[in-house]
Amino acid sequence: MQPNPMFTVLRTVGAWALALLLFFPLGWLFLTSFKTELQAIHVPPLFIFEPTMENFSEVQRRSDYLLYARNSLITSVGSTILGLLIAAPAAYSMAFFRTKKTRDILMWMLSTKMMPAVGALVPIYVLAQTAGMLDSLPALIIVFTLSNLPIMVWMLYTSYKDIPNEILEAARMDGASIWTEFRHVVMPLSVGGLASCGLLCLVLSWNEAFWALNLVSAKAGTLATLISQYSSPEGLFWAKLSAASLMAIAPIVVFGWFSQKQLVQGLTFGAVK
Amino acid sequence: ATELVIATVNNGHMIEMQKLTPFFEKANPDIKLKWVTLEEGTLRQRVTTDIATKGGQFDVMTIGMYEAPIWSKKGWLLPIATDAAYDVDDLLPAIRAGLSLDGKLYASPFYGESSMLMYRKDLADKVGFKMPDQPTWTQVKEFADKANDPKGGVYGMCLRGKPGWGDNMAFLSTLVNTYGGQWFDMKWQPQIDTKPWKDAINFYVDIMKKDGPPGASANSFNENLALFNEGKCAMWVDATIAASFISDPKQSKVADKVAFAQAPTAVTPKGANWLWAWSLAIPASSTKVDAAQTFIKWATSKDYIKLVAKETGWNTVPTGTRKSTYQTPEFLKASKFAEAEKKAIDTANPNDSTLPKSPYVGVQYAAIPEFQAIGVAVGQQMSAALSGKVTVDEALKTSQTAAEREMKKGGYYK
Amino acid sequence: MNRLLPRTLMAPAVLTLLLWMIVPLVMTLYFSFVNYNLMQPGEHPFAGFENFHYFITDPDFWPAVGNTLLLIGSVIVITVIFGVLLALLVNEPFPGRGIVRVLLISPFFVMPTVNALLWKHMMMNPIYGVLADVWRSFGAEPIDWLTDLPLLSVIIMVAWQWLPFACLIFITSLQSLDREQMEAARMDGANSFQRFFYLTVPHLGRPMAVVIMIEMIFLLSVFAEIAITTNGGPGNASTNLTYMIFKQSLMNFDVGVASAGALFAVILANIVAAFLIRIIGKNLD
Amino acid sequence: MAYLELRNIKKSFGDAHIIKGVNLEIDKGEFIVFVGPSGCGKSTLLRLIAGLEPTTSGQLMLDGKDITNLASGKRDLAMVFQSYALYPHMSVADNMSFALKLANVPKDEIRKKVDYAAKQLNLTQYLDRTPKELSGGQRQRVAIGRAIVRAPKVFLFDEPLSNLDAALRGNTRVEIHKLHVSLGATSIYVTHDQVEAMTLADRVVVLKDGLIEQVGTPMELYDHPVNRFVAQFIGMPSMNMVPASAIPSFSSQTGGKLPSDGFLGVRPEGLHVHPGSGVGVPGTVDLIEALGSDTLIHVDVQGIPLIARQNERTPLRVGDDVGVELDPSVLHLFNREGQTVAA
Amino acid sequence: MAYLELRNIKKSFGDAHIIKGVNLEIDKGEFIVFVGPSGCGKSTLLRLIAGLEPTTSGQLMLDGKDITNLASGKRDLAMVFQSYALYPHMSVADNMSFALKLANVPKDEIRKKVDYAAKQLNLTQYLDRTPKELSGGQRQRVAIGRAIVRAPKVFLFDEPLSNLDAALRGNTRVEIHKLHVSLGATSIYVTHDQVEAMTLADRVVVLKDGLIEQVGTPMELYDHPVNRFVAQFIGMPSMNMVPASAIPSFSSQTGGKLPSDGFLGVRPEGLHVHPGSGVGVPGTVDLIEALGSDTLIHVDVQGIPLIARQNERTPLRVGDDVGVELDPSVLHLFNREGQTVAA
Ligand SMILES: Nc1ncnc2c1ncn2[C@@H]1O[C@H](COP(=O)(O)OP(=O)(O)OP(=O)(O)O)[C@@H](O)[C@H]1O
Ligand SMILES: Nc1ncnc2c1ncn2[C@@H]1O[C@H](COP(=O)(O)OP(=O)(O)OP(=O)(O)O)[C@@H](O)[C@H]1O
Ligand SMILES: [Mg+2]
Ligand SMILES: [Mg+2]
Repeated sequence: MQPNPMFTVLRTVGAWALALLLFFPLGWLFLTSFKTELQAIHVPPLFIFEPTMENFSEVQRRSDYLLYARNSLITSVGSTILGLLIAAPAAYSMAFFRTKKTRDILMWMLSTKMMPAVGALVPIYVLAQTAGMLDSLPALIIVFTLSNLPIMVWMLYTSYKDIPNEILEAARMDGASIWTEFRHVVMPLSVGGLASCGLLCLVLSWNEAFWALNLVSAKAGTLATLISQYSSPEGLFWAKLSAASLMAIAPIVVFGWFSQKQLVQGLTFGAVK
Repeated sequence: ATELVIATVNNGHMIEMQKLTPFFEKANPDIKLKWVTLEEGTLRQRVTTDIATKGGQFDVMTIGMYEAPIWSKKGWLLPIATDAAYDVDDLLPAIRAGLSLDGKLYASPFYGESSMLMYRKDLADKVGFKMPDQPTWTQVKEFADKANDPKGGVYGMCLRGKPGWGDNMAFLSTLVNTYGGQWFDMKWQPQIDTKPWKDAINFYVDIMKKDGPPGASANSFNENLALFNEGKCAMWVDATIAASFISDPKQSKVADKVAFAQAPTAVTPKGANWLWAWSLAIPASSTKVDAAQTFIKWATSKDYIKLVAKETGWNTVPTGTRKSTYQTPEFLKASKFAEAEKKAIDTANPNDSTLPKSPYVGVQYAAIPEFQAIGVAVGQQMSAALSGKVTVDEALKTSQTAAEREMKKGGYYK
Repeated sequence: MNRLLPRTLMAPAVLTLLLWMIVPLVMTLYFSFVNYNLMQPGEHPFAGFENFHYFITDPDFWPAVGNTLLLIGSVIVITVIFGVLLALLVNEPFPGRGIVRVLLISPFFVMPTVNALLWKHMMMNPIYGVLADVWRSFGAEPIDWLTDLPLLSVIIMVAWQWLPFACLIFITSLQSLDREQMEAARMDGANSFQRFFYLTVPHLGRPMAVVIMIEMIFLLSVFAEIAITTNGGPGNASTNLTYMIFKQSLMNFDVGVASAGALFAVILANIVAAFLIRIIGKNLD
Repeated sequence: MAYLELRNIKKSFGDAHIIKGVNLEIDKGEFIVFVGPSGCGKSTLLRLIAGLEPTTSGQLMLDGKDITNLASGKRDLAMVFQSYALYPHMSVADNMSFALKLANVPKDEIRKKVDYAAKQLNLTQYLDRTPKELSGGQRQRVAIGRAIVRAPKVFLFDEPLSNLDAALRGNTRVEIHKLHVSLGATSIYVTHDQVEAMTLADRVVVLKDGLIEQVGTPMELYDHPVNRFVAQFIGMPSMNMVPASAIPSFSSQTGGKLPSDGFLGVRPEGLHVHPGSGVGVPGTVDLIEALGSDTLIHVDVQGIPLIARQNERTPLRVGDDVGVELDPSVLHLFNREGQTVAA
Repeated sequence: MAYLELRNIKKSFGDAHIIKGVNLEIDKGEFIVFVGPSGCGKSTLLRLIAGLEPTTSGQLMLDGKDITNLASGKRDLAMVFQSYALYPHMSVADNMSFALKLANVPKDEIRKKVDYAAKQLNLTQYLDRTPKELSGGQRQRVAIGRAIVRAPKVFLFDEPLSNLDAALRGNTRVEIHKLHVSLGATSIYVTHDQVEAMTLADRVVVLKDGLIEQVGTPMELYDHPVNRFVAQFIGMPSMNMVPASAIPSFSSQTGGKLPSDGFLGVRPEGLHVHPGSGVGVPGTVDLIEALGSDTLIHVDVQGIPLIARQNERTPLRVGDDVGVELDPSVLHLFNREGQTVAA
């Protein structure tokens, strides 16, 4: 392509402007979390002010942030690992032992994801209670895993399908058992897909709020439930809410920034041919 | 040690209590407190789901005056075992009545509130308006019209508009009450399409259209509080608890300019102001009853109030529960709204809040299980009417139908 | 290869998902035929089709169906169109491309709850929101977003969250666009617009299918954004099916009607799924 | 007894009968090449032998053992795939040693074998690279190396050179030949490249539609094709085929053995083109392809396009009138069904 | 005056000078073939002509007009890409008519042109298919058809046949030749296939490292290469190259013109192999490749590997002792720098 310098300038300006525009709400959240409550609702909105750490210390004083963060970490990592363990073999089997029903099964799996969680709340609540798993991390891990499973299977399936069949056949001729083949050939070849599938699952689990809010109370609360402590109490709360929100999303957003490349590479769902 | 899981709403007094946990745990070394603090709507969902499915996640629940009578009647709550030190007779009678069944207290009030009118003395002076101690809505409107100055960033009247039975319907119920209306007649027929409702809602929509802030149909307590604190409201009718916020200079730009009056009236003073108490209760399924009793007694005792006073000052104590609080000179000195608040609470009567006789308990709600659905549906319609999406008549008609549907579904009549 | 092996491998996923779907479904089915209000437990008299009747005749029902489809449709349209444009914009190198991409992708990592709170309070509030200030600075009357344009407001929030996702998929896909094809078109005399419409857009067919599919799945159950900002109102202007079911089950505590609603949602989901398989699924092999 | 024996092998995919009954005996050390038009089942047959597909019926015997139902990894065969199918995440050394590792061969023995193979294939300095750091030809050699280290009973090759460019293809072909000779290995090789088939094979198997048409040494097939199909398939450019009635003066040179509804086949080098119209059958030049060492002359003789090959340069130009002569000693006669008729 | 003229064309990518100054004049109707080793800049040069890359310096003249800075679409050239670069979502007909549609040619005229091209290329029955429903050879033809319908001033081909298999490559090559003749079009064709270059070209341009080594007709290049590079690059198998001092009895046959540190080049057909060690220089047979019509004999003569080509079958076998003789009339002499020395 002829790189017209004028064009590059336009592109640069446009892209930066749009990116800043789209990022603005988050930037604003960041700013607000350093304001006092009165500054937060100031009209017109304040861009320049003397920052205060008050909100963060208040959040830290009121809630055991580390406990929530730990729970978030455990549940999202746990459900990611569990999900990969279940999804990988299924996707492998779908990709390499295709039958006519494979696509139907895949679509059926995806359709289970379409049922609104609210509709199943009472049944699931009762089940969890019967199993004595209310307010426990395993319960959340299981629920997160199950609700992410369809997407994970699909993602892995598409990334496995990119592996040429001949390589597997070569392995088979080399005398590889199904496990060796999976462990030494399929897995290493799909690390990209596996990683980005894991990352996506991690993000989704981290941000899951409905089940986290409804199935746990004191011990297993995740950061998503932390927000509920700060949203609309009686009295001014915007700055504190911003601080709590920021603390809740910062780990995953920063994590997302760093793993962006990896995530993007596998986030194709077979869309790239 | 016994671990108590306590579900509370994320309001200031509760958060203060949470911070005072060490005092309780030091006094009761064998009890540990675990807090689950949730925003009001979520709390209600969680607590209801849990108690109804016997989930047993919570040992102590924070509930309101709406739930208390219904749940205690169902046997879902254990009575509070009061002792002499607790001095149950010290509780404000209206509050105590609302939380008791057959003379037994089923939930201990942690803090209570009514509603009242808050206004800007400076603006009233400016336009030459003299606020009576209990104004009528006509008077209030007159002041609102005069004070309204959107260009100058001041709106005549701030009222709740966000849909929800605990949001806009809490206020609107009192407005309907004072216009002589009610939710149900003695045959449990919804009365929403009657004249008092029409008058009340038309008045509400009129005044808000003319003198209200933009976005009023999304405003509830906090949004209005923010507006008022920013100096954007000349008047505001809402929970008495607001008084402590707007007169706190740390939060409010107009702390020194506010004044208080009783909730405005129209046809009748009956039910013009609501009554609410956030209370602590023990679900029947709890396995740690003794510890829970100990905790509740501590949290709602006179001593607790004194503890808060000692720790953070008398202007921050939970109010609206005990007569003794209002007899404490330090308290009266610290909060200039104490008197108005007590008067408002005293005049509210959940058992007799409407002009015609009603079969239900509750000022700003009807304490029947079906009410939540009705309140939510009607609230939606009222907020739609406020935003101009539908006319008042349509909104009321739809609401009436919705209410009839729910009542029919609830089996009140065929 | 014998057939046992693939089935064994698939079994955990299929069985757990089956359980995850069937058990609640059966319970939901049961609840939908009884009178079950959480506020009146204990007695569950058989209710026949009453719950379904109540759900469908609820005046909110049809608007909710309409809003659901409108929400899904517009978010998909917005994210696809702007996603493609953004992807095109950042596909070629320019100074700071890495940072721009990081900024663009950020909203995707934000919890829906935070997203909603953020927009409701800090962006769209008609008095002290940032948007109001922007409007005022142009001398215009600030828009009361959540009241006057409730559904649009929700659409904006949701689209903001999903735009990065669409954009990312398009970026990846653009990188696989055959360079020689583009050059062939250049030699055929196609200008940039013609190349875009005749080559780029058709090339993005597959990723579009993927984006539509995934967004459909997630948007069917948009809920936090509505519950936090508009409460489905004013009136029912921004109520979708999920929120309506939420209202029934967690605000009215009417499990019976909520279950009936959930079954409707399942039916809707399956209609959508069937539609997807027809139109899009084929595109995915 | 044959080393590898295919006994009436059949294979169907659903309703499609791809291999319709193949019998073949291969001796130890032989280099067998499968050729045939695209889709005739060459790869399928190879994959059946490899055990990558189960046979529908028939029997496979290797070294006296029935391997029909043995798992692929247990058959002691090695395959070189068209796309090489190298493990992209492993180094060259690991690629070559993978099978041995799986077979639990001791580490130092693996090393020895890999080193030996690498040396033979000139890969020693690349042992630590991954496949994507190699050129096409090097990858090819790794794929072969992977087969060699296993010292399998039979090597299978499926168009191993088709992804290489012409020059490299030529070199690698020669290398494979030398390797085969030096290892004395039994090999089956699928290709559709004439030259490869001719130069590499001990025996060529010509397949068509899932059946064997002819088996024989390259020169047997070249000189004595059993039918028209084989005759035209082997040799490049392919044999000129003239219907018996089309050019009577040609047909008359067959000594009457050509059936009147049959065909006369003559290889390009069996045709001689003379300038002017003095000698032979008159025709016109259609196209001249000068290849340096020899020249292809496309001539149109009474509407029949013929190709002649000669070893000298030609002064002819397109459109020239020429006379075409036949070398009667290398004629092939076919009946209507295409079967060869003894000349 | 030349139809297409390249005047001192240079091209750098950043610091990398890829095309280092190319001058070339192409006449109307000529078929020019670019050959050269991989990476020498053939494609780059073609892309410069096509306008797909801007030139760094130099001038391009087409039909008397300076097109150096003209947009690619306006140059009136058509290109056939190695990967065909067909528009995958358009039918064959749409692929072919795309350029005309963009140029607002009337519908029925487009139809006529497409139909004509399709008929010429035997594509009529596939006009409604999309590219992925076609075989490789058909796709190839569509790519050519796409170029034809535009009736461009110059056709550009970048290794158009390299993705086809051998047989198809042969056929398509002939078709392209005929097409070129029938259209009388000016063409530039990039390949690294010997045979294509030899048979198609009016003139061959040999490139190396971004510079032209030699331009000439195929036979000129074959018979009179200007240097060792061209000599070995043209011809298949390539010319045997013997250092002057390696086989004295060969060097002595050059009449003393061979510099003592130079090289003696002899094409495979210039070597004669005789059984036994009676005649010529003694050597041993390394490998025999019988191609049917001719035979390649790889011989080792005093450690130098030589390839001889002969038109007869050979009774020789690997390991046999032979005598190798030189045909003194076709020798090529090169000095130490590889420049040709007049024989
Ligand atoms: N798994 C399969 N399912 C159905 N049909 C198949 C399968 N594998 C191959 N075939 C069919 O079997 C026939 C022979 O295929 P095969 O790959 O053996 O041909 P081939 O001779 O190797 O051709 P080529 O020279 O093009 O590689 C083809 O018609 C092909 O479509
Ligand atoms: N866009 C580019 N940027 C940098 N270098 C390039 C670019 N395009 C080509 N080159 C370099 O220019 C040189 C010549 O490339 P070109 O594609 O012209 O070779 P070629 O002769 O066509 O080779 P081949 O026969 O392999 O196709 C190569 O070294 C290549 O790496
Ligand atoms: Mg094949
Ligand atoms: Mg090239």
